[in-house]
Amino acid sequence: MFEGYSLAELGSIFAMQGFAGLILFSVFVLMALGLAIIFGQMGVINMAHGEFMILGAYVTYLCSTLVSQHAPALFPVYFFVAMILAFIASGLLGMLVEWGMIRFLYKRPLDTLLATWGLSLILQQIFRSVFGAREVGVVLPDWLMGSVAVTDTIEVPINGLFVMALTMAITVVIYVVMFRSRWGQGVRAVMQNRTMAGAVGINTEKVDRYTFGLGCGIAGVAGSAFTMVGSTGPTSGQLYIVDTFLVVVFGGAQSLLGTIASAFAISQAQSTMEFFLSGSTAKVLTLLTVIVILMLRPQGLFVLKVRR
Amino acid sequence: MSSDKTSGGLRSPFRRKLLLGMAALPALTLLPRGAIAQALATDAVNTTKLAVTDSTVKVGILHSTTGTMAISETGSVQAEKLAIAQINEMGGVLGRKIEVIQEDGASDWPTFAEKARKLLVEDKVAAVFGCWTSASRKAVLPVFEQYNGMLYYPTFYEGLEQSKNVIYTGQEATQQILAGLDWVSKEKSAKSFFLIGSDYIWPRTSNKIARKHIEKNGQKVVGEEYFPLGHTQFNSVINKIKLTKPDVIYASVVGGSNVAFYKQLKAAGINLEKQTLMTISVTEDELLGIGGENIAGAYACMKYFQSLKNPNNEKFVAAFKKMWGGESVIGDVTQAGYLGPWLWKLTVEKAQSFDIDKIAVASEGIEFKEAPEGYVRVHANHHLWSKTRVGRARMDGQFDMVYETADLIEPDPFPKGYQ
Amino acid sequence: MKQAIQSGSPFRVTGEMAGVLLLALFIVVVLPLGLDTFRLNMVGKYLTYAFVALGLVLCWGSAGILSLGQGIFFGLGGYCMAMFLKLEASSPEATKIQSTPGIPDFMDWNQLTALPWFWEPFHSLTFSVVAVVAVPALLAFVVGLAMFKRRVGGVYFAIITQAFAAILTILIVGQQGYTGGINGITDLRTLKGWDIRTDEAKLVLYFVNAALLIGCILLCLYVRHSKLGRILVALRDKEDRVRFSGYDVANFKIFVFCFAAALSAVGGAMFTLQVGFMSPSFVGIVPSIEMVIYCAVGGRLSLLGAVYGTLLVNWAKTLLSESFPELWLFAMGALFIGVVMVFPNGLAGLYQQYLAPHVKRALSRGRTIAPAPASATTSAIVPPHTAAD
Amino acid sequence: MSNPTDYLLAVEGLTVSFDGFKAVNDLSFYVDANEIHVIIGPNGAGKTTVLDLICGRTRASGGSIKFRNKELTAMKEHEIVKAGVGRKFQNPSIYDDLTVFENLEISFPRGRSVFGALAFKRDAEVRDRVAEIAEMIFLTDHLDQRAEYLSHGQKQWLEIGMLLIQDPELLMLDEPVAGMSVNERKKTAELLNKIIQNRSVLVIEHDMKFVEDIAHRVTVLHQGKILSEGSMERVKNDPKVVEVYLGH
Repeated sequence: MFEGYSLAELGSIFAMQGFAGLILFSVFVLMALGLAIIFGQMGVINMAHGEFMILGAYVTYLCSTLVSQHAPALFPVYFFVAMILAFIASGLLGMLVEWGMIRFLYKRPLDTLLATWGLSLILQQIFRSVFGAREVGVVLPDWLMGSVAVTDTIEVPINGLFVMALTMAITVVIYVVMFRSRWGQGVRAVMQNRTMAGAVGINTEKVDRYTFGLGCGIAGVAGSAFTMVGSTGPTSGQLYIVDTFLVVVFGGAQSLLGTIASAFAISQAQSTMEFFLSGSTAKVLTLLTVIVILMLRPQGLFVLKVRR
Repeated sequence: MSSDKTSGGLRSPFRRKLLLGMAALPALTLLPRGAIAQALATDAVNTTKLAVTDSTVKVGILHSTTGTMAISETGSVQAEKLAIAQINEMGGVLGRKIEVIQEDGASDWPTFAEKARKLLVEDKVAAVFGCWTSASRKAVLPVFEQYNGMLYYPTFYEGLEQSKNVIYTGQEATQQILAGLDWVSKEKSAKSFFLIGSDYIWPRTSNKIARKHIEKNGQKVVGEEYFPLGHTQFNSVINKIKLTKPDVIYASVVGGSNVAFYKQLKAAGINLEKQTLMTISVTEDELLGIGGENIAGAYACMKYFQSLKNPNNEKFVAAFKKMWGGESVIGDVTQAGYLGPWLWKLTVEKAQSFDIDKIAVASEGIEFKEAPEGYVRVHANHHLWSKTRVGRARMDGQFDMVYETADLIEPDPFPKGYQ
Repeated sequence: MKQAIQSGSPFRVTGEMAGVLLLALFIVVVLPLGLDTFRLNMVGKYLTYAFVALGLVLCWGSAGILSLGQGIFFGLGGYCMAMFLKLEASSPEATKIQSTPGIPDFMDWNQLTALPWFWEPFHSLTFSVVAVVAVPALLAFVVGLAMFKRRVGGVYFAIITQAFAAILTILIVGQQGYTGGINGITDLRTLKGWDIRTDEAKLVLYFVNAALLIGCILLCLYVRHSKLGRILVALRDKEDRVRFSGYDVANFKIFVFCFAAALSAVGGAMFTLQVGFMSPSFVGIVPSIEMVIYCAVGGRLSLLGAVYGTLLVNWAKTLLSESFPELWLFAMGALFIGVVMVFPNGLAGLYQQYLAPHVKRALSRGRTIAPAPASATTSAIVPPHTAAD
Repeated sequence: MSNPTDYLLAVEGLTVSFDGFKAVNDLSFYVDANEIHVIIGPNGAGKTTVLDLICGRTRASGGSIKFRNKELTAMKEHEIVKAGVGRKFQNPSIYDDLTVFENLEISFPRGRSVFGALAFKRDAEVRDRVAEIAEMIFLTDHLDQRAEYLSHGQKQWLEIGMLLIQDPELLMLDEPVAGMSVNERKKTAELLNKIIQNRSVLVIEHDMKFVEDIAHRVTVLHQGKILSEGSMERVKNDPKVVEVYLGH
């Protein structure tokens, strides 16, 4: 496995692979955070999560095109505006979906799964009709391109660094919102005991709507960030959904920390295996490992033992 | 019977003019219907009950207009329709206007087979222009062989196939690959190659041929990697590329993965102006999605580029843009799609018959001098003799042709020594 | 009152049998008379999906276990059949232009010089037919054993089966030397010398398929009316109560999962025979979840509904994709949402609600004893809130 | 571990903790044959957890549960049931979508394996037994009715009936009269008195009147430990018990 590489080379391999793993980790975390909130906190299976991401990506694409045409001076910073708009667009759509569909389906998780799959099909076709079937690319500002050479053999792509920084920032914001703010307290109260939370004056319907919107909004930001590393097409969202769900389930649905830990484990495993095995084999092995571990520990990595 | 002989003796352009002129004569309308047909008796040119009347002939177009493949196949549909429109403008085939029945394969292989059967059994079309992926072709092939239809298949593909019922207007793998490899070895003094592709039959077979050729030339393959279709994380393999420092990255990544691959290459600091990358899977169509800034400098090995400088191509590009809009781009497969109806027309006229069996035989040696890619000729194995060209991707989404083979390359779908 | 119980609600049983008879009449007589060979062959293809839908009615409708990986079993059944047919089509004479004659063409392209060991037994038709059912059932058994014994259920089970579908697709596509890759196993010609591509063969296969389907429906009815069927419903409602009534719940779930897998596999094998090839595009996530919608549209609790649902959805798909291709995804999406939110019991539910009372009245007019009002038990409509909990 | 005992059920040193919180802590108690043993205690004392532990729903962190000298802690739920332990849940746990008859039939102790269930025949023995039990639980007239449409009290009876048809040696009832009307409660007490003949019963109950009526022995739990044990009379007068439970 290691033959043919010198020690120094192996060192750089592991450093760069570690970094590649970290980028993948960031990508997973971004994808999974929104889902962890929706699935973990609300118990809703949102199969259209990928499409909410792609909506964010398309918003970014629109911004990129508009800004480069009408305000080229602002181009270097358009990305931040695009992310905010992506959050708002996906979040609003999420709230609309919650209001029109999800709220009738609480307590029927398998049915939300089917209904949101239907939603994902509709969104895909809308994307196709509006933006065309062809994949669109987003032009990145120059400062996001290229890489930083740490040593002769170790180079770190800047957009990777940016995605990582963004991931960290979003994670911190979510942590503060969910665990430090009064609103987050309300959300957790509703999720733990709906009736009681209602009784003490929390508007549970509103909490549901905003929570779902928040989860979808984060998906939008994730989609926006993905335009830097991946492609945006009408069906791109579907590619992510299984991976994302496995990350969330593997982490233990109720725990944000678990989601992060599981994203880390899966991304490092996949990235390392990809280096030594072929891409397809790595993917199969990663998925299988996750499934086997889930069978041994169905509640996921991190979960509170509760009294039934 | 005698009239059949007469018309057979006429050279086709002359006959066409003659017929058009005759049709214009008001006196002729007084003649019984059979009188016109006598010139090209339908019974004679169509002995197998195809959908050919005295004035029309039906053909099928079978591509995906929905689903994941729709985007790739749209160009072929447009090119085929353009060719058919042009042929009709010139008077049709054996004096018969072409009527198109278009079916949607919906990116789903059984649907392709089902629709192929419909076209052949229900509509009895004289030819079908269609299919894009190998999988769809494999699915319809038994149908064409069973019901004796004729398929014009436009995509460059892995080879290893030959059928009486298919004309392959795109290149098979050795045509596309070998000349390009030789050029890059000579031009860039390349000694080592890194092969990377999507995980399915075409990239794997192509890379197999490439590897054999590379090793035969005494050069080295330093890596060969495949990723599932739709894969979007290439950082690991890019690290591997950086470590193995190949002279040439040889890429056959397709679809959505393409965008991610080139973006991440660029982000990882691999400058394609310095690092030689040769791809066999990026045409002008794909360039649009990848974005010129991400791939500029890469070499693509194809038989056609939209920027080719020759009168045929200029006419073709102008006509295409007139019909489908100035924004449209034309890739290798689109051009190959355009060849299909023309080759069929020429063959029908050579055979003086729509019968599939006759077309299959008459196809050998058919020459199409007005082809946008230049002169092409049909080989006995139903593939085309064609040149191989190398183009360099530009920022604006076009290619600059940097090399073309001097001669037409013989198609060799079952290459000895490469299997 | 007591009489009604002891005879096991006579109306329901005769009613259901009448339904099966009606369906059989529709498939075996009406459709072949009304459609040309081409369309009939398409219906034959749709009907192979109905096997999957039947399995889902038991697995998901009765027992509440939603599998999003039924395509795996459909595909495996189809592949087992395809392997046999491919070997027959790859006789040394037919493949003499290959570098290694006598092996399937795609193996030759991939430099395989000998038939892989797991292909060898597929020279035998008997083995292949057994494998069609046994291989998927065995896989379902292993997966079921691992999951249900560990009490993985509900949403988790759904997601994991979906991941399995993804894995299997990647494997089949990646191991193209052994599986035919993304193209699948194509160009299948004869079954024991009998050309399966002719119109007559297709007609015969259609009737074989129809007969098998009716047979499977009767089998499913038997399972449903057995105590096992009631236990499945019971464990969907109150799993713990079943467990504390002395049942090993996991075994029952494994059984129904394997049973559904075997049904899907039969459908897959018939698909291969009728369509003439098998490819990984039937194994993946999207076809698997589409198969769920066939069942949902028909009514997740109704075996007959599942067959009608499958026919209806596929017919609509063909119709729409022929005339309004862009609308198809909208229609499909709307179908998913509608079937969940507006009519969770599908066609069967609509029938029960609007038509059944009239039918019953018409039927009972000629009878001396009126059916007991509470006789519609297991086949009755389950209120939405319990249907998938 | 310990020596064979004459007790039907011997719980010794039973402990279970959830994330460090000891819901049941080193608990020991015994149930004799034909004894009606009631567990009382304030909310959160661990009463239901004890039943969960005995029937295998929750796994013990330590200690032993012996039923007729067979260790239950290592057995699976359905094996425990087959050994002769029946358990009724706090909320009526019946199958809403099945009829009363079918509810009872499923609990009939025959054909409990997969293939046994497939081959199961509804013969005279089954019908007679169901009829017998139905009469006992006052549901003879409801046999064909979907269980969903029963009243709350009737559902409780049905679940008791489902246990009875198994004929367990040890019957565990979690608050059998909770949420019942006065009339239903009276009938239930009557029913329980009938069914506790010839078997041991472990009951959790809050209703002191009811407990006094039936209990042979009472165990008072508090914070996972035994606070007091003995006859109702003794327990009632135990100052510790009065302080934590009965006082208010």
